[in-house]
Amino acid sequence: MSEAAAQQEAQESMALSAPASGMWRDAFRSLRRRPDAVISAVWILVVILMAVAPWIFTSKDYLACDGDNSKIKPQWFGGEFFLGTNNQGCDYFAMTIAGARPSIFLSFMVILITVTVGFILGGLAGYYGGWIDAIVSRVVEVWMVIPFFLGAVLLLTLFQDFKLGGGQILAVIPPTLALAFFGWTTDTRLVRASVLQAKQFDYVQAARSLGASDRRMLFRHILPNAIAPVLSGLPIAVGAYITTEAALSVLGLGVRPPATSWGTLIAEGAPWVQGGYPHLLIIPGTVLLLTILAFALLGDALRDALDPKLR
Amino acid sequence: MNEPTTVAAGTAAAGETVLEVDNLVKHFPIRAGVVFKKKIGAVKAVDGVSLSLRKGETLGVVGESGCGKSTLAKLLVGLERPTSGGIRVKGEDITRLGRKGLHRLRRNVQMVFQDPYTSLNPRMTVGDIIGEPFVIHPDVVPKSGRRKAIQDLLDVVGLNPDHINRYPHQFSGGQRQRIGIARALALKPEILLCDEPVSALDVSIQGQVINLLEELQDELGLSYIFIAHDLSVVRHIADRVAVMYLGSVAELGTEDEIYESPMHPYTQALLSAVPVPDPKAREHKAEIILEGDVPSPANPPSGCRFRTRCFKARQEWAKTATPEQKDSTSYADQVPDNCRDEQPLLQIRPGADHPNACHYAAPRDVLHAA
Amino acid sequence: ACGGGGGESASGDMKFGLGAEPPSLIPPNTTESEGSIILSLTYAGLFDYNEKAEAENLLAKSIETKDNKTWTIEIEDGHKFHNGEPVDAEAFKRAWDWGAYAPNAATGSYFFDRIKGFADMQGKKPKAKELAGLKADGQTLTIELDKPWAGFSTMLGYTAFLPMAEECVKDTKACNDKPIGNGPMKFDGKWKHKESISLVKNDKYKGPNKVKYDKADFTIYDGDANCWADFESEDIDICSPPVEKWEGAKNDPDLKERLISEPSTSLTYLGMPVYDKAFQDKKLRQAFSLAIDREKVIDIATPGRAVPATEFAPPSLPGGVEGACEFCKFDAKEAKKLFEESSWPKGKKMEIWYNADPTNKAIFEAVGNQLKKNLGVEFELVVKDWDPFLAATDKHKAKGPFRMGWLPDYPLNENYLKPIYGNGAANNRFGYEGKDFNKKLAEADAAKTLEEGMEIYAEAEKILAEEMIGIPLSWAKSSSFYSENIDPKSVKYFPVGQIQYDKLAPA
Amino acid sequence: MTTVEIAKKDVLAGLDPSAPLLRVKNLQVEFNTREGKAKAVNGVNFTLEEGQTLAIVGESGSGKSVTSQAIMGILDIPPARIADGEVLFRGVDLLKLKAKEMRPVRANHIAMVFQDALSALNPVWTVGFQLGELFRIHRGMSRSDARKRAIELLDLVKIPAAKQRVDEYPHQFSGGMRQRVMIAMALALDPEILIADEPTTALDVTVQAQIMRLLAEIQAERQMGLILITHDLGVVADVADDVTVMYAGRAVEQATIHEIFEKPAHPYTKALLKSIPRLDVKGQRLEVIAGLPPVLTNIPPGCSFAPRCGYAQDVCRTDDPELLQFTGERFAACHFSSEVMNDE
Amino acid sequence: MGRYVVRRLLVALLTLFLALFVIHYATSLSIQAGGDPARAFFSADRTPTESQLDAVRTKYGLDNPCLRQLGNPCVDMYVERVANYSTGDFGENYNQQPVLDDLAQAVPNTLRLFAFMFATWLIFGLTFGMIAAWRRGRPTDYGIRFSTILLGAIPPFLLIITYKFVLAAPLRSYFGDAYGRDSMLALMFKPSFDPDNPWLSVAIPGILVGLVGVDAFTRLTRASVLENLRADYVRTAKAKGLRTGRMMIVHVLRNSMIPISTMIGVYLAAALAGAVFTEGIMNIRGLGLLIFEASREKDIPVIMATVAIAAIGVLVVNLIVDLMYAVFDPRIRYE
Ligand SMILES: Nc1ncnc2c1ncn2[C@@H]1O[C@H](COP(=O)(O)OP(=O)(O)OP(=O)(O)O)[C@@H](O)[C@H]1O
Ligand SMILES: Nc1ncnc2c1ncn2[C@@H]1O[C@H](COP(=O)(O)OP(=O)(O)OP(=O)(O)O)[C@@H](O)[C@H]1O
Ligand SMILES: [Mg+2]
Ligand SMILES: [Mg+2]
Repeated sequence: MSEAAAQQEAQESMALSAPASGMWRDAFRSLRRRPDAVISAVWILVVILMAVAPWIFTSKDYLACDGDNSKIKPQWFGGEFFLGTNNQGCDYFAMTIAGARPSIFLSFMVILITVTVGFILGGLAGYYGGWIDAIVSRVVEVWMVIPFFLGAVLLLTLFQDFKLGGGQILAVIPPTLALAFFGWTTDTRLVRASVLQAKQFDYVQAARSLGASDRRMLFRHILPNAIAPVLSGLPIAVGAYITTEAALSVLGLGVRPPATSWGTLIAEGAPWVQGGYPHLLIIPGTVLLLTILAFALLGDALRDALDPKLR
Repeated sequence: MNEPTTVAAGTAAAGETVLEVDNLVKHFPIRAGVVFKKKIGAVKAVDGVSLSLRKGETLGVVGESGCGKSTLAKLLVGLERPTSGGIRVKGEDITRLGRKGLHRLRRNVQMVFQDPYTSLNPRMTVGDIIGEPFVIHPDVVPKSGRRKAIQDLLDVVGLNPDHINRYPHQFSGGQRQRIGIARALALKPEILLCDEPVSALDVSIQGQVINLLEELQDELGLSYIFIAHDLSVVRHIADRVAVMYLGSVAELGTEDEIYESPMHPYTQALLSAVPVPDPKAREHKAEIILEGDVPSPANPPSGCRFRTRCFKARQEWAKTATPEQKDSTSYADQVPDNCRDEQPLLQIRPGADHPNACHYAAPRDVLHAA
Repeated sequence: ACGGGGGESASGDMKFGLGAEPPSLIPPNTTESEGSIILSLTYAGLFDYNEKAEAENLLAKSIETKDNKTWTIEIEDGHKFHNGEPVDAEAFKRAWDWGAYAPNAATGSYFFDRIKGFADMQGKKPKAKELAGLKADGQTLTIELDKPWAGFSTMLGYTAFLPMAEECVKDTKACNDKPIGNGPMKFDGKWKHKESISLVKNDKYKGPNKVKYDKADFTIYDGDANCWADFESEDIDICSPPVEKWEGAKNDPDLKERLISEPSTSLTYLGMPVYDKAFQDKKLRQAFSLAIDREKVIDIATPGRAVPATEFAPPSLPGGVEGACEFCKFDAKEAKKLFEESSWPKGKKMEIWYNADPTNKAIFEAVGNQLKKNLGVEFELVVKDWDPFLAATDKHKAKGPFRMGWLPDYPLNENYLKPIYGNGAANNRFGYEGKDFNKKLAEADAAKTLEEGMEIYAEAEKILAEEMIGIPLSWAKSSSFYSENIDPKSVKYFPVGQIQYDKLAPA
Repeated sequence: MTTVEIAKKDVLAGLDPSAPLLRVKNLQVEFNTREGKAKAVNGVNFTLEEGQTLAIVGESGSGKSVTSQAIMGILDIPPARIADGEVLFRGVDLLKLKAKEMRPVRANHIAMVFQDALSALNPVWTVGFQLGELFRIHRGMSRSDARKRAIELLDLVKIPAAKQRVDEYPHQFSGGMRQRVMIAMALALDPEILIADEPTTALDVTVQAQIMRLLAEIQAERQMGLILITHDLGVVADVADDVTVMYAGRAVEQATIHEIFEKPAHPYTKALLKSIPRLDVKGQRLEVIAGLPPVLTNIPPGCSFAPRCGYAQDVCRTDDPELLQFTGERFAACHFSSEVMNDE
Repeated sequence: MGRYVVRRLLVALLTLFLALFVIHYATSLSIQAGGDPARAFFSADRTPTESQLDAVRTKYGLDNPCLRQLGNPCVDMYVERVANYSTGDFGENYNQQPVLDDLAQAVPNTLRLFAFMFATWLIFGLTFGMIAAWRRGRPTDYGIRFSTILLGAIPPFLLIITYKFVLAAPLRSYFGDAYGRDSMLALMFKPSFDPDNPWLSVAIPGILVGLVGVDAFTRLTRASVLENLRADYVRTAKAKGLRTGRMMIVHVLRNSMIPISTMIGVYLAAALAGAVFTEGIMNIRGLGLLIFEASREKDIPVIMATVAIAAIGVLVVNLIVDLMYAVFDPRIRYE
């Protein structure tokens, strides 16, 4: 290489050495600059912390309930019961904190399952086409005509007997499975479409012309394309699944007692609004609303950040 | 009419034949149906192409959009399987190769893609991109030597070897195309297929890539098939040129033959249509303006594929047509019968030493016409 | 004023709510309260229960028996079905035959199982189509039982024993959609399934319990308390508030005047799985019972809708003795003592089973919390849907105390003892085999008169109170508010906990 | 064929017939981007007269399209902002017009043909609708009259069977025909100025020749001023009268077509000419312009081309040369124009 | 086109059969694993005799031995059911009413509810979405975006519960006093469904649930309109000197409808989800409540028929949506 060329090359890269970062760093940087995203992220962290380590927030056991303390209104900092108690006399602050775990666990688990299934089935169907695609597409179609929530309700009522245990996590597994059972189609379709699109990209053709194996093609070149669209939809999905669990709880199909979730708290608290104890609805309702809002805002911000056209 | 002679014409480059294409056909089925997809037709993307490539030679392939250039390239690197016909790389027929064989083939035949923006995975570093061939063919370079090999390749294509960890978006179009070339060179192929490697680049950058390709050919003795729709670029780089029209070769000859004495009316029209960056050329260039567009390869015209747009055919027809015929015949039918019924073969015809596929071939210097 | 406001016949129209769609309105096939409400208005049976839960003659002129085995009933003449058919002995016989005939799968068929010939009508291909023990002759109905039983006549006020018109038996489907009753009201058009039932006064009705209003519209809800919003907007005339609204409604100066609240005979209790070794210690069961503050549980879970149960059979029913269960009072100290003496392993978690229902959840959560607080037992609630719950308890699969309830089939203390705790009784889901208890029951069954029997049954209850196989929790209390359209004096309750709709009068 | 009369309204007051048809003075356009202000157009000057074909050439990103859009007043503001300059149409500064006044200027006086005809035509409306829309909006014609005019226009741009094709959708046309439709649309209201932004880049050479001939014919016939934006020097050489060369948002050279090709006065023009392979000359080694154009958000002081320029001296890195007239009608923005011209 | 529709319908039929089989298998499995619902016919805590249980089983077709074999797909039952469906016989529910009657009652109610939901989505979603896209990056955009997100974050059942228990009765009383109890406004705020005024009494719940969905619809419209605002043909329209209003409506809206209409099928499924608790809470006798109650009671004939109807609904809507593309987008032709 001639010296002139080297010099020129050095110049060129000087001009180009703009931000030396990948798509993620870029996205992250643009997220950091949005106050709504930052606030949302902080709240989500708090909620995740509630789910993982509730004892940080309160030392009280949400299951230690004394009928003598029934229906105390929030005492704030003035009494033993910060957010009051419910009619069983359970500390409502502790319950609200405890409700985070099933709600968060459920939505995260459902997403984990649906996304995994989506990537596997959507990836295989899109990449190989042929009969795999035919089968997957047909099954997706069949699943799509059974309305998601209706399907979950049906499954949960039909298989109510299926119970793993009463813990905050075990209790939420049946609704998790039911939602996942009907929720995987969206991700599968999304991934399949992304894969079909990615197959046409020149760099995928280039890898193929190098003789790359199917696995390499899929995992290095094709599936990463599906990550962005799937990922940017996730925060909204988290919110949606939390709501769905809550809706199932309204129907008595959510987590089972003694475990409690925000959905359960809302379902049980709602009728008390007019009964003179609105805090029983307002507190879990607000926490749920804030969380969904945070996820939705973060999702919006993330989508903007991942979309180069909107930068 | 003359005896058909063999196709392997051309005098420019010497050396052994490294690639031979024999009557290559690729039809893409057109399917329709909701439950069961039925084949209802075929896009005749490549329809009987025969070519050969010698060691160290550059074969240019030109033609309008959709005439099957890219399909031909994909067939040659094994990205598509031919419908029929043979491709021999150094005497070995690759159309019947299995997985293993294809894997081996990749080492010998590599490809440079058209668009440097889309042909590099944006999520991989330059090192990963250029090193990928080594991962796929682990026996080429031992693991320990890979970094060095990648840096050598970067050096060869004129990029800074220290930029191994950068991402494609940090490079300009020309630099990206160099990365693409480096990747193609990694396996030390003898044949490089370049599918419009400079079309997406600005004129001022085109030169860099063309020069690089020429240098590499001199240094490494590569053979190129260089696909382009820009006839100027092809003239610049190619030793021989194949002019394609609707899936088949209309004319094949050395660069001189094609540009200085084109035989096929299509070649002539093509050449005359290329604007020459010289205002003085305005006066002495022959103007042949074709009517209409290239027909669909799914439903190509009978006989000579070019007949629907051919000025020559119309001239020939006019010689014999009566005035009433002239009035009553539609434009598309104003062609001699043999053009309509008989597909002209690619063969050497009177008037030139290189093969063409026209019943009424006649030389005409369109570039220097007075 | 009238709730509907817009109706043209302003006075005398009633708007009621039904908590659920009745599964059926064919008398022998109707065993739940919603259907019974409609049947109580559209049909008239042999007997009716008065406020003391005693059977009073309605269509029956007389009932006689010599041996408590063969009963002869004279039916009043001149009553007609809505379609004009006479209400004779045959009308009762055909209804009961229909109910007892197994292929008809009537849910009330068990009511007839003491009548001779019942067994022959069971199975897939029953040997007989009619009850051998039934004989109809004009207005005289003769019933022969398998075994003598003094309490038989007390059952006869129940819905299952209503008569059916011939037309109804011939086409039960049509009769279900538009029942052909013989009661004070009749259907106005067809039953609008899952929507509403409209009844109009049957002017030809000759019985004593004529209704004082012209029309009754029943809106069918999905859930007991779902009528409350409509009650508040004055679209419904009678409704029980949901738990959450109880406190507010009770203290509402406007509403509290219009409350009727009376305990009923519907028992909620906690069954102890004595088939399980862990629960075979009597002291443990007694400790459990003593540790439950029933008042508190009711305050939390069912305020205004229950009273503590301190006996096995309701004192309001014949034979019932108030406070018969001495371990049913709340005594945390004594409970703790007994518990410590018992065999319960320290730290063992106890399951409490109940069938899915928001009220049940509240009750048993409160019960569990009491046990936890007073005895330190860790508990876990196990909730099942109705049929899996029943299936599990039927088969002794419940791994802990479970929720049970009981509605009497006939007003007699025996009905709370033998069918539940008796040896081999169908509802004995506890694995309880009480020798003394069963001996007492047998003794009582053989008593000459009902009164005599009742006392011996009460002795058997004493044995139960010691064993604590079931832990009585509460008697349901029916509490409803009614609108200004209803005359307060006319609002009365059946002892079984149902408004006496036929007695209501417009204000 | 029936011709529907169109009464051309004088849509713009204050026009001075003696002033040049179009004069762009020191046009500057900025974009707000994440990295800061991008000076996409940084001082563009040129004049266009009736019947003149002015070619604007320059590499990708040099600001050709932004210039043309600024003239048309169709830039998205924000993110764009016209920082300075005048666009004088017969003496009226279009940049000072209100949106309402500017609207009728488009299509009536100045019309535009875009590069990619497929995306420039709305896929969901028929070609006839989109052509007729102009007459209906600007001339208040009825639907059927407008359709008749649309057919005439399709005939004008030599689309066969115009009567049938007027009711077809853009996707049913081939690339060349779509571009003809675009041209027809631009010509519809008989504008004085036609701006063609890379009208043939997406087309094959044979089709390009058809389109270029059509444009040339129509322009000659109507004596329009034509601004032809392209990066293909071949096309320029074929049709243009004058050429403006743009580099990094600036016009760096302006001359007649012959002068530019014979004796370029700016090193960038010169290098550009040398870097293109030629069809009529057998290949020699191509010259290469080293380096890259500057990043528009961060234009270094001095001449933007200096880092890539063989003639660059210290002065080039400090002083930005202005576009100066030095011989006759020739303008160049280079400190060393004469050296460049005289060098071989 | 006609042939396309016929072929699509055939595929839809196949999909329907498969979907029904999935449900059939799920219900069979649940019986095989958890016991049949015969026991639940006997209310109160009273154990029926085996004979009584058998009688019920026979009556409701639960006596098929395959329902005792875990994992057996009970194909014969499925085939029989589907064969009956093809003759229009949907069987009887566990109250011995024709399932067809249930459906005849439920479908119109649900459709009424949907009508309000969809109207709310369309009216608010399209308007907000277009305004937000047009005013992109300005306060109006952020305002719309934030308020719709906020609205979307409210769990719909929360809205319905609050409405029914807190707002409805006072509003009804208020309007009843003002305009009479049978005035339109007063009837509209009836706390639960009124079969005599089916349209009025589903209006408010429909709008409320619809409002929650406005979020996604606005987002979609905004994205779609934005995409089109960037399109080259909008630039062409500007260059043609079109007014903004005409440009938005003629050149942006129709193009934006293409992706929007794609989502309608998806929204329908979401709407059905909303129907379950809306109908449950508001006592609306629609498909949602029907399937919820039926699954509680393991009322298989009803479950199957309801799913079949819902599935047919989804399939038909998807077909209509596909055909609608062709209306919005002439590039699409179905042969
Ligand atoms: N996978 C495919 N399936 C169906 N048709 C195809 C496929 N690939 C290419 N074709 C068709 O084959 C014809 C030739 O395509 P090809 O890409 O080879 O043309 P090309 O000469 O490279 O054109 P361009 O200059 O536009 O790149 C075109 O009509 C194209 O539509
Ligand atoms: N909306 C925008 N926001 C930010 N920068 C823009 C925008 N539009 C154009 N630019 C920048 O303005 C500069 C000039 O763009 P322009 O489109 O005029 O180039 P051009 O000369 O037409 O190039 P090409 O030959 O590629 O069409 C480019 O650097 C471009 O990135
Ligand atoms: Mg190609
Ligand atoms: Mg441009």
